[in-house]
Amino acid sequence: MPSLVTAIIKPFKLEEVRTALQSVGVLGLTATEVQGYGRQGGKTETFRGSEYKVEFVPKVKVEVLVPTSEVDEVITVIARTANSGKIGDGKIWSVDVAKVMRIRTGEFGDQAI
Amino acid sequence: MPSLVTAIIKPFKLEEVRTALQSVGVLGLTATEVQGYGRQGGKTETFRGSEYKVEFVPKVKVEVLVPTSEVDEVITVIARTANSGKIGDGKIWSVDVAKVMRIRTGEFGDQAI
Amino acid sequence: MPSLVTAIIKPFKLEEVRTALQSVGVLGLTATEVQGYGRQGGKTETFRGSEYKVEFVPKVKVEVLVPTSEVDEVITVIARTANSGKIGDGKIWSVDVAKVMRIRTGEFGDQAI
Amino acid sequence: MDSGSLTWVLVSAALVLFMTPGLAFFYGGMDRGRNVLNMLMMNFYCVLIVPLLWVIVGYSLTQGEGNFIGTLDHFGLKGIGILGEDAGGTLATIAFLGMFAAITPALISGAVADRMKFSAWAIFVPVWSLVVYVPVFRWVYGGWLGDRGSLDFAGGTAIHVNAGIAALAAVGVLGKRKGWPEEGHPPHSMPLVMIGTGILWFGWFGFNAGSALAANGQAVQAFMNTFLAAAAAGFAWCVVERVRDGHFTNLGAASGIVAGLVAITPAAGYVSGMAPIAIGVVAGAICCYAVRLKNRLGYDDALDVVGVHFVGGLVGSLTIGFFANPEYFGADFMEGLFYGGGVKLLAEQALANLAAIVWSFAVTFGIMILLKKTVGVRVSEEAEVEGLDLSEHAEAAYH
Amino acid sequence: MDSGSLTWVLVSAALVLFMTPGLAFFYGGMDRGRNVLNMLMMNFYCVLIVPLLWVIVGYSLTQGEGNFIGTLDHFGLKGIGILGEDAGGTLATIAFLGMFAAITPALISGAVADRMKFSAWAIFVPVWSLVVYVPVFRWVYGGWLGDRGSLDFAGGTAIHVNAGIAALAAVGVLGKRKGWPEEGHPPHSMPLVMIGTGILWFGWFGFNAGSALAANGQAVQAFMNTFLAAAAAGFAWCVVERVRDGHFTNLGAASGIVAGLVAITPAAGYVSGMAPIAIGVVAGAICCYAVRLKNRLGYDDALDVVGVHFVGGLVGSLTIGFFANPEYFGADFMEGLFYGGGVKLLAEQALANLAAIVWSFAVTFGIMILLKKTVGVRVSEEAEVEGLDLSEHAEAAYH
Amino acid sequence: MDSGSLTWVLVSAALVLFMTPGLAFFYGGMDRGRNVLNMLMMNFYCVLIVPLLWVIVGYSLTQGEGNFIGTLDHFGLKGIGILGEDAGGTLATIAFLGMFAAITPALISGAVADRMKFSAWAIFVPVWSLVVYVPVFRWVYGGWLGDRGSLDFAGGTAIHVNAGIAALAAVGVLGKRKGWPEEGHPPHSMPLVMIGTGILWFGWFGFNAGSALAANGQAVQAFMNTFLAAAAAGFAWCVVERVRDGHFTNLGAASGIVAGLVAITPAAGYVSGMAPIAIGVVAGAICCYAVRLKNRLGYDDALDVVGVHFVGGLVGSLTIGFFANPEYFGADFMEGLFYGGGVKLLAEQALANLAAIVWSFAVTFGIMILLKKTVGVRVSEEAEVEGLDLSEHAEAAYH
Ligand SMILES: Nc1ncnc2c1ncn2[C@@H]1O[C@H](COP(=O)(O)OP(=O)(O)O)[C@@H](O)[C@H]1O
Ligand SMILES: Nc1ncnc2c1ncn2[C@@H]1O[C@H](COP(=O)(O)OP(=O)(O)O)[C@@H](O)[C@H]1O
Ligand SMILES: Nc1ncnc2c1ncn2[C@@H]1O[C@H](COP(=O)(O)OP(=O)(O)O)[C@@H](O)[C@H]1O
Repeated sequence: MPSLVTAIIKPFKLEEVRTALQSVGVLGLTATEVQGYGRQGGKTETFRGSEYKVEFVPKVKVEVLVPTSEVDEVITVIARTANSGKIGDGKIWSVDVAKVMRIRTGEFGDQAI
Repeated sequence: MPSLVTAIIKPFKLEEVRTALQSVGVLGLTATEVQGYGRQGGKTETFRGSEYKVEFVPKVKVEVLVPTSEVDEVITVIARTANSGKIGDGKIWSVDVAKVMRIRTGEFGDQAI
Repeated sequence: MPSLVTAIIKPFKLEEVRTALQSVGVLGLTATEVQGYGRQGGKTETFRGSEYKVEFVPKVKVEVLVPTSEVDEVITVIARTANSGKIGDGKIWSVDVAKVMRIRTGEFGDQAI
Repeated sequence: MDSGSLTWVLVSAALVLFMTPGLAFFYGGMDRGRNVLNMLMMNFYCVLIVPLLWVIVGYSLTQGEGNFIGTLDHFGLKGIGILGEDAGGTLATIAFLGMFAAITPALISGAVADRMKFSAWAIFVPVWSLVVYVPVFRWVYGGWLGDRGSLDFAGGTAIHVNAGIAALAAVGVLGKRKGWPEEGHPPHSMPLVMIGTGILWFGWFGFNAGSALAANGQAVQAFMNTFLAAAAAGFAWCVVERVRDGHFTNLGAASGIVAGLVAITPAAGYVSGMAPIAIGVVAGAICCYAVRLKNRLGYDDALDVVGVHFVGGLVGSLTIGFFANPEYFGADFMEGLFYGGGVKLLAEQALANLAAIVWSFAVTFGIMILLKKTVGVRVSEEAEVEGLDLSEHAEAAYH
Repeated sequence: MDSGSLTWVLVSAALVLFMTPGLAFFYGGMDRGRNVLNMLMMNFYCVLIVPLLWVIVGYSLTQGEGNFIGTLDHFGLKGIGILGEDAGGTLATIAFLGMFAAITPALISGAVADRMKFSAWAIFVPVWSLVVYVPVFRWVYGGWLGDRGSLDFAGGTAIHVNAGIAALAAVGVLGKRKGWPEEGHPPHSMPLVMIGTGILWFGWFGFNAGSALAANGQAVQAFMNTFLAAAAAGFAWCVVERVRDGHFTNLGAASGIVAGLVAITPAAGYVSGMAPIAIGVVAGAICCYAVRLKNRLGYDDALDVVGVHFVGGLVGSLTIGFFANPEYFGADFMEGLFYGGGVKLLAEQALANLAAIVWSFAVTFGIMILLKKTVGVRVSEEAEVEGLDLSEHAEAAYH
Repeated sequence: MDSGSLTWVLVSAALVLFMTPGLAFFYGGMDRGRNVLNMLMMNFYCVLIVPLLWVIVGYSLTQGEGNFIGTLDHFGLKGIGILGEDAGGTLATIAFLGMFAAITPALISGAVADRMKFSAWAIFVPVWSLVVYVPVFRWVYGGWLGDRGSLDFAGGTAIHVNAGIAALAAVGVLGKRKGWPEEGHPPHSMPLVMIGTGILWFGWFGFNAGSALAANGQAVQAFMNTFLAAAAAGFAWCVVERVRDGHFTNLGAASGIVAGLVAITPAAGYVSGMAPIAIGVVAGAICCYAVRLKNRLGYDDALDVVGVHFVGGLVGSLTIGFFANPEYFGADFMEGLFYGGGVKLLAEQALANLAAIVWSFAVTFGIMILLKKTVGVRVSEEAEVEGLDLSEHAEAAYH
């Protein structure tokens, strides 16, 4: 049974995370530009002298399907690479997946990843 | 065990939802611009006199990790704030999460949220 | 109990997939522009004579809430329509959903879809 | 007109035509992405309808006898040819002035952004042009205000003060945008704003220096003044922001440049030396504070037409009373205070602007009330939320 | 050439140079985001290769004796100096005309958008310039068509009809885009379209009024006509859309403006008074319907080169037969129908366009067939889906 | 100055003013989306502060006696009027040259992109203008280098070589961007780059042909040369890329056009016939390779100011030694090698550039070191990662 590991990370860490995952044998992933709100707080922009608070900061969401047995390793790898020690580094979570299929071949399960 | 609550809402409701969640103690969330297709139907644009139907309408997806015990409250809060009573207000769903980790500290579980 | 079916597909297949799902009675879905990394490999751009590899290729993520009983049908329909037989056609997976609610009406469960 | 001057007037006219798209981008970039096309359309619409109105009837009404309004002698350009010694000089001037007529109502669009019904705007523009712009233009150029001795080189009173105060009247009737002022309305594309700014500055050389209607020393001086006042005002606005808010901003630079251009408009052909720098610095600093008035006073002038065009135009027009330098015109106009002329010119400047303000505000208010009672001036709340591009024009800016 | 006229020709030449980028943005904004760079490149390419061709051989072939083609007497600008009384007037004119030569093939790019191999385009442009543009230009200006008395002030027949019909021939060989017409192809950036529109209108003053090749009354009249026809056509297009489809649209305004500019191009120096407004209204309304022909007839003219340039150019050229006003030129050219001239001029206009249409269509079709059989004219289906920016240019427009 | 020439100088000045925004978009589009406003601001800032500096003291320091620096006789434009026979010709020229002064430091911004503190830039610009630009300008025009016989029509040495080598000195002190060169820095908006390119080419006609300071044959020749060299260089760059890398690219076309414009700048008024094509081809091909030097030599010249402006300017300036054609100027300047003039002119060209290079590099390096030791020249690493738009200007380009 595969799992889906999702991580919210800082955008400039994406390249590093991708490379690190690749080096532990992860062959694919999907990334999405998202907006994060959290302890990190937003940023302040000015507009003709009026300040306004932008509550959301840009983040990237990384989604990786992995065999459940590898979830811990993948989480560790992401955590290590995405960590800058500063507030706003993000979260990682995993969810059990009921079914996975590769569209091209119709394969199911861990083979499909 | 935490859960992941996901909501598809109308974009202009995001700010209200964020504030409402904040007021019930939700400290973080992740928002994504998405395109929704549903009962609401799309919109019609014109282009040199030819009309074409744009099936998708802009929506925002809100994802919140919460302790499972708080799922119902969070759903209620989102539903209340995002409701405009009009078609297209969106959906909320929750999923059980196997593991959660905060990248910065390495904490797991409800503390990581 | 509903499930959430997620598919990563090639962008130009979105319209076809939407229509196919509609024809089997799926009334709504949510689409997101994402960046995919996988076996397909990236593309090479040039910039004043220097080549650089863009590892990610544009994909679309389709998310559909369906009654669990229809998961297999929906997966089959998506797979059939999104298949071009070429590398990079993408993945489909499903996850069990704990709760679903329609914001407008407050309905829960399969009715909410 | 000799061929050099003819070329100058034609080039200037083309430059001023280019300013309306420039203004559209300046405003449109500041707008949100779901309203940008409505903004562009409000501006482009002006340059479609007003030129026709201008050559058919508007120009004629600014000419001939009459202290308050001209005649219909040149209805449909009757009697205007290109032959003879004039060699088309008059026709060239009419084209040049037609560009001014087109951009003036366009200035107002920045105030009513994000909520005005396009059908109301489509009626507002021609009506306003005829009953506000044309008479005020006449008063200032060849009518009772000009005759009394007030000065307005390229349209400080006739254009910027006029449109700026009309903008205030219009938003008075229209009301605030949903969510204003709590919600921020950040510019959806600052590069588009800066494209507009570049075009505006470029075009404004035609606007001001072209108003000499000849390639002569006065045109050169107006050119130099346009250059220096814009730079000085942009710099001043940036410095105020840096000191007050901590940053040099692009929007500050752009706003300051425009404020300086507005302020030098009435004065461009009457001042010299370092005066344009002084005018620019004053205008830049004052407008940088003036754009905040709306928050204090509670009128929703979306893109600061009042703070930049009304205030900037007024500042510029009044500074003529100090800096006017008769050297440039022959002795038949009054000196400014700093050139020994006393307060007479300053008083005339004040009077001219006052007259324009009263007329423009009152009549604009009246037009808007009439529109409100008939076609309605405001889009539905739903349309406002969804964005006017889609609801009013069935278009989307980006795909 | 006197210094005023020299300045006017140089300024006009610069304005026309600016039009090719303007056209690129007008088209590029209408294109989808994955093909926009291919569109820009097709346009910019014209302004890289054609100027070289023009000064080396093209210009010369439009000059000298010869009803159908000129000579090689001025090969490599031989014999063209800047000294003497002419003071560079001829060289300035050659530069001015070089800008026209560059933009003409660029017009065609809008039709073949989204699917043409860039290598084929790279060959098409110089070949087409030499075997289609240069001869037709010669016929119209100084060759057999012009000699018979037909009129084309700034290139209605020689440029717009010529390129417009060539576009039809080109897409005839090229075929439809995958998914056309079922799939909509919405403009990826309307602000970019409007930037292009603004630049085009601005530049077109040089195109038309510069074609007087002097700063004189005819230039002024051409300028005014360019102003009014564009406004009138933009307005007419918008009104048709409002009545027919329910909205004023930006793309309608932009398309109407361009249609009006195209239509007034041949007529600009021959008509006067309110005639440009009439021409604009007619062209705007007709083109607004003409762009729908492709759906009915099934040719995939992606960005409506046929509907706007061919139809607009033809309409404008034929209206000369009605509105031509000999007052503007001396008596050595024919009057239009409305000025008592009978149908003679109209017949000549029809003949001139017919000749251009036949030659341009046939030869363009031939070139495209040859290209198809050799390098191929169409990108792979995969490349079409992925977008031409990446497949043809290894670039992406936005990051 | 006669009215035709006056018009030409004014139009040219407006065109050059427009180039600074053009440059801002050219650079800004190439930058990433989180640094684009910083880039625009660096450019717009130049056109706010330098004009004031120029009329107050800069212009004066380029005039009068003095081989190395002028005098303060015209401090604050003292003694410059618009009356008399000159009719404002001098004042027009001062405005025209003020545009040059503004754009020169702006060129440097492309090199220091993405990492320079804006406060350091705000000081750098006026200081550099006074201690580098003004003296070098003086040497070349009316000072010791010009007196020896070297030629620089519109600022190849004084502007492009000068700013280009200063850029190298500046990045020498500033250091590389985080992640350079491993990380690619793709242009965030190629359409913005092409908008900049279009504006630059358009404006450059004023830059080069306006430098004749009259509407005469030399202006026409400079105009034609500007047209042809840009086309030829753009074409050459594209061909090199096609052959070497496999594709025609938009960025290649744009870069080539700019390289050609840079190269023809010093030569525009001294060469003729097919020479501009030769100069363009050489410059386009050489610069296409020169932009790769930075990777080999390890200096992070972000947007290739060295490879395009320094190398292009140098190539153009040296080609004068071959192609200079005295026909254009009267006999009081030297012939190029190909016109029988021997290597004398070439040697003078080399010397002039060497002098400019040494002075500019050394003084710029000194200024940067001083800035580094005082206000600091580099933003924090965090700010660099987050983007300078937000950290330096509290603005975001797109919402
Ligand atoms: N409860 C949550 N649910 C979903 N996403 C969250 C949640 N809390 C934080 N995030 C995401 O993680 C990012 C970082 O969180 P933040 O609280 O700022 O810092 P940290 O992760 O260091 O505690 C946020 O920008 C947001 O995208
Ligand atoms: N079955 C579904 N799966 C996933 N998302 C859905 C589904 N149905 C609707 N949505 C999302 O919810 C949004 C609103 O749904 P819609 O059917 O238009 O209105 P309502 O929620 O009021 O019934 C859609 O735009 C889409 O994003
Ligand atoms: N392990 C994975 N986890 C998440 N998404 C994946 C994974 N592998 C592939 N994908 C997504 O599926 C897309 C297609 O995968 P790819 O390996 O290129 O081809 P194929 O699906 O044909 O094997 C990728 O671009 C990526 O978006």
